Amino acid sequence: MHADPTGVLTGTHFLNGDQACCEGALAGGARFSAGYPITPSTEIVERFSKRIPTIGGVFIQMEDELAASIAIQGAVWAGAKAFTVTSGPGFSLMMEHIGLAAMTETPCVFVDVQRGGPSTGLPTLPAQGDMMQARFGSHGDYPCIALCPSSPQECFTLMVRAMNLAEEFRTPVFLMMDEVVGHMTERVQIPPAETIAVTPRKLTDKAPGEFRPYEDSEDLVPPMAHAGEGYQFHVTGLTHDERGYPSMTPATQAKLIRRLREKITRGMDRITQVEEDNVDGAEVVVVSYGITMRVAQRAIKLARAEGIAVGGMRLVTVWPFPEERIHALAGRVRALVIPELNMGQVALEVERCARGATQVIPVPHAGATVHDPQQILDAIRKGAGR
Amino acid sequence: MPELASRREVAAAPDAVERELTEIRVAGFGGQGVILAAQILGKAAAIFDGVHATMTQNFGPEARGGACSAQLIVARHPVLYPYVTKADILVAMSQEAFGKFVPELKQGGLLLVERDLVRIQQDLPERVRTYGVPATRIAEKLGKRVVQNIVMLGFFGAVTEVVSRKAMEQAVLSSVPASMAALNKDALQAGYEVGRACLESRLPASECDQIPEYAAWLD
Amino acid sequence: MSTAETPTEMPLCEQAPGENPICENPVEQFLRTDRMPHIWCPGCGIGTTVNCFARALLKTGLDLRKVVVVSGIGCTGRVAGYVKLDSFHTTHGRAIPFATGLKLANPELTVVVYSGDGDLTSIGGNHLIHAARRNLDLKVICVNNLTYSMTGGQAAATTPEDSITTTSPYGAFEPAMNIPHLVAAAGATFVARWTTFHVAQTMKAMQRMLTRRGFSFLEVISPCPTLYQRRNQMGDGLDTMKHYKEVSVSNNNANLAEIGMTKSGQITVGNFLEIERPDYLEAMRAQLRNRLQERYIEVGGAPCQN
Amino acid sequence: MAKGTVAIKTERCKGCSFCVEFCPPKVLALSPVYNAKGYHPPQLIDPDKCTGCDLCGMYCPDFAIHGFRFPKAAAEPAPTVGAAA
Repeated sequence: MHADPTGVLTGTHFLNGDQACCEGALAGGARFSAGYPITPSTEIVERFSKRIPTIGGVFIQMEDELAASIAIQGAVWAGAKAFTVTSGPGFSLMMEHIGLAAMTETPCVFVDVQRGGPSTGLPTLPAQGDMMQARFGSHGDYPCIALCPSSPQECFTLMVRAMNLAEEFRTPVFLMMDEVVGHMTERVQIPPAETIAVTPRKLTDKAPGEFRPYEDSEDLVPPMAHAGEGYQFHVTGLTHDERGYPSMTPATQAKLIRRLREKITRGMDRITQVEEDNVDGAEVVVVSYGITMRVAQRAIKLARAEGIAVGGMRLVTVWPFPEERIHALAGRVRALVIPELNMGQVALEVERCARGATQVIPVPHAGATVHDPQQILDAIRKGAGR
Repeated sequence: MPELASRREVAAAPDAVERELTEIRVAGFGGQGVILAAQILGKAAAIFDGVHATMTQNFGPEARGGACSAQLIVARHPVLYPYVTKADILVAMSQEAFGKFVPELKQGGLLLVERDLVRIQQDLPERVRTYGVPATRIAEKLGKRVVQNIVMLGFFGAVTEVVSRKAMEQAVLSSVPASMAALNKDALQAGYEVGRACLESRLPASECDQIPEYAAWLD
Repeated sequence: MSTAETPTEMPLCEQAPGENPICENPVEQFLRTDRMPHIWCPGCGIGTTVNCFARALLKTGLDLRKVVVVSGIGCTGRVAGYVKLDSFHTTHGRAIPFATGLKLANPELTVVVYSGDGDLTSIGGNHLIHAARRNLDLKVICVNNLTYSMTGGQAAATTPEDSITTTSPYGAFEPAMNIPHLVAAAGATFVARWTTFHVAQTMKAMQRMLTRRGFSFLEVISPCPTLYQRRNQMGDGLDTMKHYKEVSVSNNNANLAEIGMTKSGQITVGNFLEIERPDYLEAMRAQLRNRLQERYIEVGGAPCQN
Repeated sequence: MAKGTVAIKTERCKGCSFCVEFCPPKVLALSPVYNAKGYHPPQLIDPDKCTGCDLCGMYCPDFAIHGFRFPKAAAEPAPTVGAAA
């Protein structure tokens, strides 16, 4: 299925990441968004609120992020594709509903334009400190999918992809932007609608009465139904059986939680997106994501000019973590260098996956700006033993 | 396509590997249209000239009163590092912006100022060339003070080679409401004319007042 | 069947009610009977309100495929799980914003929010206020048992002064929230309060809410014999029902500022308020059509699907 | 002559007595027998007086009882039901 041309602003534009993200949402089929203003994410819904009435859909500004993050889920069950956007403190407030979406298998997208924290932190300045919050922020054990764009162009393409992955796996998907990417303006090419693939919602073809909302299916992603169609189904955040009824037994919990995890694990090949640059034969590989990988590329060039064989690996999907790729890489290099705008979050994952096979050198940064490429260069030199 | 960075010497390592880019800072105070100017400039480069441009703006309380600025990197290749490290060009629309950003201007760089609002009271980095334009005055004479940023863009277009004239015009017209097209076109034209006259006269900025095309706007 | 057959009629129903259609309780069709008996305690009033709700639905003749129930968390939050309608048991306090998304994405739906006092007025208080302000077309039924029951009977925003609860062991001293007054002030266009004793009035109020448009709010005062009445030596569920009968005063014109609940004083009940003003969707459509003219694509009956 | 009667799902009953207490003609009483959960469900003690008004059904929190009228009687004007405050 391809995108509905009504929502696709085909052409070449000069947009910031936030604006491009909004266009991605529209191209991906989003016709509902609920939001609460917070810097630096606000431009996404500002644009959506302007665009959506002429496309056919609804934007509502809610009273807080808790409301926004669950209103979109109501809209999903009513038949719309929906997303919300936020930043730092708002992301914290949305955590409970990320768990609800995971538990009820509600396809929706959460965009977090990361800013410096903790707390109010740096409203207008960048960080990548929410990576672990995206992964583990809501209580309970659930998997998630998180994508990290590093340009406005990618804010568009990855937002479309996020909307699609949400539908394919019936799970909340995160677009983990950062303030730099969100506020950076660049050329964004939006292709014609017919070339943009859009994943339709997986709906049941069963008759009311035969429909079991959470039944096992081959890919572990049960087809859903929308309210108002006569299925009279029940959805609950409680642990539930195949009928969707609360069933708080060890067996039901084990079955449900395992399936939620397994559906993502099984889909790893379709979810994982990693970009490699001269990784073969590299002594050192820089592993990073988002804006930091762009900055790191400058350091990589500088290191190559010094004769160091450096490769780069950009994690476009950070969650689920490309565990095997990192593990395989770790066995072939002298060091992995992990710059990120936090004190070492994804570096922990890299370290875990390297399983001691190589040296892991984090390049932490507290945020408020991006790395000085020199810091990354120094780490590369260290990894190469220079 | 104009030759980028043609005016500049190749900077010293470590950033020599990426020298095919131009780093521009546009700064002023809130209400001068500084961000829009940078946006239009970036659009001219990225959309109409087909090179790469990355624009970032400084947000926050300072954007509502004091110094407000935008950064633009124009390059032949995709821009990696999004911020100005050493500005090739500083466009200063206010005294405060000038004071704040002149230290990041590189040696041999280009300084464009709002002639009536910026007084160059401090030492500039070596070999910096300065050009001034009475952008606000010209805009007022054209009828609306708000087009001061467009006048500055015209001036910028004339004294630098970052974007083509055609791209600049397309970028301006695609960024302003249709009802304001004529005024913006005039503002851009005026800026270009003053800039070209200034450049062709080969006079130092402080003596540009003597040029008839320039002086015409000052009385 | 004739009256002459009466003597055989009743035992038949008692033994096998399913075999004779006339013996079928009319509310059965609204219930997920495969989940019965429900979890509510003996003498709890929540089931009584559901009974009224089912009968109200029956009387309205609404297409049940288009009626959705959304609940939050708590004892009343379990209502969503027992009604045989599209039903959503969401998070604590957030039934209203979930319902907001449902309603706006598919305006054809009749969206009922059915939850408790703790859920709707405390943790979800902000959403209650804003949905009322927006005059969003939601039918909100708040069963108020004056305490947090599901968690074991703690003090709530609605607990009357001097009441003993597990977190006010020496008696509550915060004034109880006057919910009808709050929602009326916030902009609700229908506000009523009844008790579980007033089954016919409760049912009628529900019927009215289901058939009108705009933010409609019904508070039903209900016993929690296990946790509230017992700790306050107020007897069991039946005693509480008798108490309601005794102390309730029906006054549709009551001054809402003066109807706050006390531990054993008068309970003012009534259909306090019904006014007309454009609901959220009407206001949204009018505004957008006015500004955008023919460029506006109205979100109508059909869900905003892609 | 009874105008109606009640049907009881005894296993759903939790013995709250609402039906007994608020039955207008007072035709119900709790039965001495226990259901599986140990509650005393109601029984019809005065069937002739039952009007089938279903007030018991409306009060019942457990959907365990409901009243109904016999078809012939249903054609007659229904008595006013409901509890007044």
